[in-house]
Amino acid sequence: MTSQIDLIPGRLREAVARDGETIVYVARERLLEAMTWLQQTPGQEYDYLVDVTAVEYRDRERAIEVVYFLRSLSRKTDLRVKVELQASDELTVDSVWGLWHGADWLEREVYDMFGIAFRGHPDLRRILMWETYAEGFPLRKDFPLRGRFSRAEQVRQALNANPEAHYSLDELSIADAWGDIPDDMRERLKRGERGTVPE
Amino acid sequence: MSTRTVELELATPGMDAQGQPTRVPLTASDLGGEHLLLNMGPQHPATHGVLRLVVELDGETVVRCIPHVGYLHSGFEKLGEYRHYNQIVPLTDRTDYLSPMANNVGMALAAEKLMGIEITPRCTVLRVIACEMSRIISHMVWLGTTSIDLGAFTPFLWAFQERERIYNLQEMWTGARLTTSLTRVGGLMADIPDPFVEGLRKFTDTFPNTLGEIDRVLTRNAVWAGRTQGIGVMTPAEAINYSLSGPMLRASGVPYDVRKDKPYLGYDTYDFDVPVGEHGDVYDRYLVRLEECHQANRILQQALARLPDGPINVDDPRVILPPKSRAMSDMEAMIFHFKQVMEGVKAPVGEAYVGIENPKGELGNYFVSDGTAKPVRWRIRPPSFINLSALPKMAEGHLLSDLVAINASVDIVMGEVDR
Amino acid sequence: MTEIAAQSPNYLLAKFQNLVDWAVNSSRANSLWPMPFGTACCAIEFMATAASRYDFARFGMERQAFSPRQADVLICAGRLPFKLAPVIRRIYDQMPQPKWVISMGACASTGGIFDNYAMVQGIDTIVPVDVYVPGCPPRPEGLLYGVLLLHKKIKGESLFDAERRRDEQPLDDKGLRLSPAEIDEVSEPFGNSVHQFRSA
Amino acid sequence: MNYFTSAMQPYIPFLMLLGLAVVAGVTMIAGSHFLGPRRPTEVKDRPYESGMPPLGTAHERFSVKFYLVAMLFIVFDIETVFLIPWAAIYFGGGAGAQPGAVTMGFLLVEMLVFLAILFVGYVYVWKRGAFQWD
Repeated sequence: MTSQIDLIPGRLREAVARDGETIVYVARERLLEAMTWLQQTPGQEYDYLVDVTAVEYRDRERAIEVVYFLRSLSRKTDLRVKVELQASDELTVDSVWGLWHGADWLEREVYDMFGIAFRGHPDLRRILMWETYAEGFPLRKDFPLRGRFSRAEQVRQALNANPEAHYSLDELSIADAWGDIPDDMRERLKRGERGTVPE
Repeated sequence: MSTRTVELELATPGMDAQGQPTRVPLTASDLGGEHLLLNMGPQHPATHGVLRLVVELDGETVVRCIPHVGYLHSGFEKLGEYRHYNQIVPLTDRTDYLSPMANNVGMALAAEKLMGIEITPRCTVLRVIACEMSRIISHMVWLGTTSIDLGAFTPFLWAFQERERIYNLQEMWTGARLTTSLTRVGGLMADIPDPFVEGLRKFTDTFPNTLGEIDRVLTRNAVWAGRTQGIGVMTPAEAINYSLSGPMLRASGVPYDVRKDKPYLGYDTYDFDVPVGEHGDVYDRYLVRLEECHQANRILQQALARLPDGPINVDDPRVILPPKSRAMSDMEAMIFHFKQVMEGVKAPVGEAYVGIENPKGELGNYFVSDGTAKPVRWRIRPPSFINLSALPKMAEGHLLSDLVAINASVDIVMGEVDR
Repeated sequence: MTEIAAQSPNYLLAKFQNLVDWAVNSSRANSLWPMPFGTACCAIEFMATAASRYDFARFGMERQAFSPRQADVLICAGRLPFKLAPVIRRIYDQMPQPKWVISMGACASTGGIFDNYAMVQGIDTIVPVDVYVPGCPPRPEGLLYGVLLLHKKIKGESLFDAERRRDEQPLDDKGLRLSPAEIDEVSEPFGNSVHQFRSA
Repeated sequence: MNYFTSAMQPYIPFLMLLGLAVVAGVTMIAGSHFLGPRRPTEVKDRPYESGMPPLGTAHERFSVKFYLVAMLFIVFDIETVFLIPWAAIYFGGGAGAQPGAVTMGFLLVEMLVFLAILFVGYVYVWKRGAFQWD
């Protein structure tokens, strides 16, 4: 079936991983087109998205890769699609949420851990760290293992966040519609101080 | 009655490309009561760990369910980049702590595929035994806690009694009840002691009795069926689109099992069948998991029957520590011993992904290596995390007590969801 | 006669105080309602301790209180990330006095193997802890031994001695329980686990 | 006629039990109210919502069907309460009543009429669909 690979729109090159899977590198601009083609053309039918993740290498010039693991349940074959993003320019990719709803949380986690924004994602927020996390993106290689702030500062930030920092803007709008938001919280939200920790 | 609009000029994250609030809040009808925003929060007996569900309730009906995860995020993948391959094994059994041995096996298989190592036949069968034992104890915890959630306390004590018997076997084998750290790259930490085979055989003979009792108490129980049938339904197309895996996928009627479709550890040579549901509701997930316990028991009996003799570790000194006696006497063994302890096992440049059939679903381990002894990236494909992302779709429209049943049926373990 | 007798002038008053202390303390110790703040692997061992084989109901903990209003002892079973720190602090504040805290497991007591950006390095930087139970996870017998130690500690308290009475310990004005220097010093990696920070 | 042999005789043990119950209840509540340590803090008075700061109050208007179910329960529960003393007399062979004042047949018909009236109400409520929950 590899002969089909070069029909993928936006295909740059392909390789074979150590576990025998074929890897296809796709241009960033044509990713959504390639993914739609892979999911919907009769010969491909990659209807199952196994995983979405990102890889950053230790030497900085190598590009950050966003890796999509696809699987066709009917044909029982796997395919790994990679998009290379240079760390220098803007880290954004099209979201595949429209094709596979399973990508919703996976892309939010990649955004949370690597800072790669997914255009067209319905609700791109941090998912593992709290929404107003200020130390950066943990899985980047320049992020120290024990975090950027001192331990005391991390404890202080965690213990003294504003009550509305625990809620997403969706929930705040719901609570606001039913008139449940207290006035002091409303003032802070107006000033946009959701994430700031009072001294 | 105030129609629900966003009066605050709130920041944009909740907006989509066109600037519209993506999940447009509903318009409240006049007769209905006010909606209540409730936290089924991190500390809640029915959320199976520190999951937080912010639920918008109209009376008792769940109008919107917004899950918040990350309350147990422990940075496993970041830690993995600072550890040798054999040092990552203790990390793995703390991700999904309900089936620790299966995680150890999953990670070891991925590392061995990355390094191109063939393991010995005895080690293969022992790893199958470890995986199936983990499946049984994971389903037993699920059965116990879910029956407590829906009001039946006795199955919890029966299930935990069976778990204690498997804990005895795990403790006999690895010295730990829960944090087993069983595998090493290229083999296992230790061979099974003599009373292990006899203990496991006695377990597999008497385990179906407990399953039969639980089946008799729950399956045709009017309360249990009433609370679980037709609740949280996922159609096959939705299950595939939401990337569900494991019992969640099979209960919706998609007969996909990693052990059958992409066999590993010689699973294609075992005779077992894969239970598949039709309705995809909470009741079918219960039936699928119960049947899986029976099948796991069958596999254990077949594995015990074919357990070959021979070494458990591959005899490549660059990967497996030479025995202590030779390391002290023979110069070459000492050098290998020293290099392995100080520098760890080096992996060639490249990447490898192996997915195994974990009790929760397809657990994938993805290693990217740049030739050093510490991986560049260790990605765990978390089945519970992805299964949980379908919870809002399943829960909205049901009652609050059904949300408890649905959340229990997804069988999440927060260590794996939050990694 | 404990040292309280030496302080109070009147012999009979001392005997009465001892009697009241003994009655109150032993009743409190033998009916501790645990608030199982179970987060991770230790929660599974906590459940095994609650199940029929190890059964901590024998020590008076029959009824688990899932709301802080009826809880006596907060058992933090499992690691505590920073995202969960405000939750445990709030639950501890909302428990009525007298209340105690058992930190079950190495991760709750010291951050354990998770010396990274996401983990609180020991819950004593968040809430005052009475008994630390070592182990990863501690065996059910270990947790039971921790509970017995707590019983001994409770029996040593006194209603009439201001210093040994249970009073609220709110956060200080900077919003911390300990001074920043103390928290940094407590959270430092100890022993030779420092070389784990080389990434290649 | 001293007090103990008067008509009150059968009620004395009941009154003693009632008194004991009231005394026990009051002492426990008053004891914990006066002896218990009270250390209110600002966070402790806030409602407990699984460890999260709550948003909004729980005193919301909720739909009418909850009141409806409560009313129906009370009606049919009181019905069974009335059955109990009747059953004691009926199955005790008319022991409590004065001899000759009432025949067993009359007792039975009396209760059947009572049940029939309530059954009419039950059918009406059922057909109006008040038992339909959602």
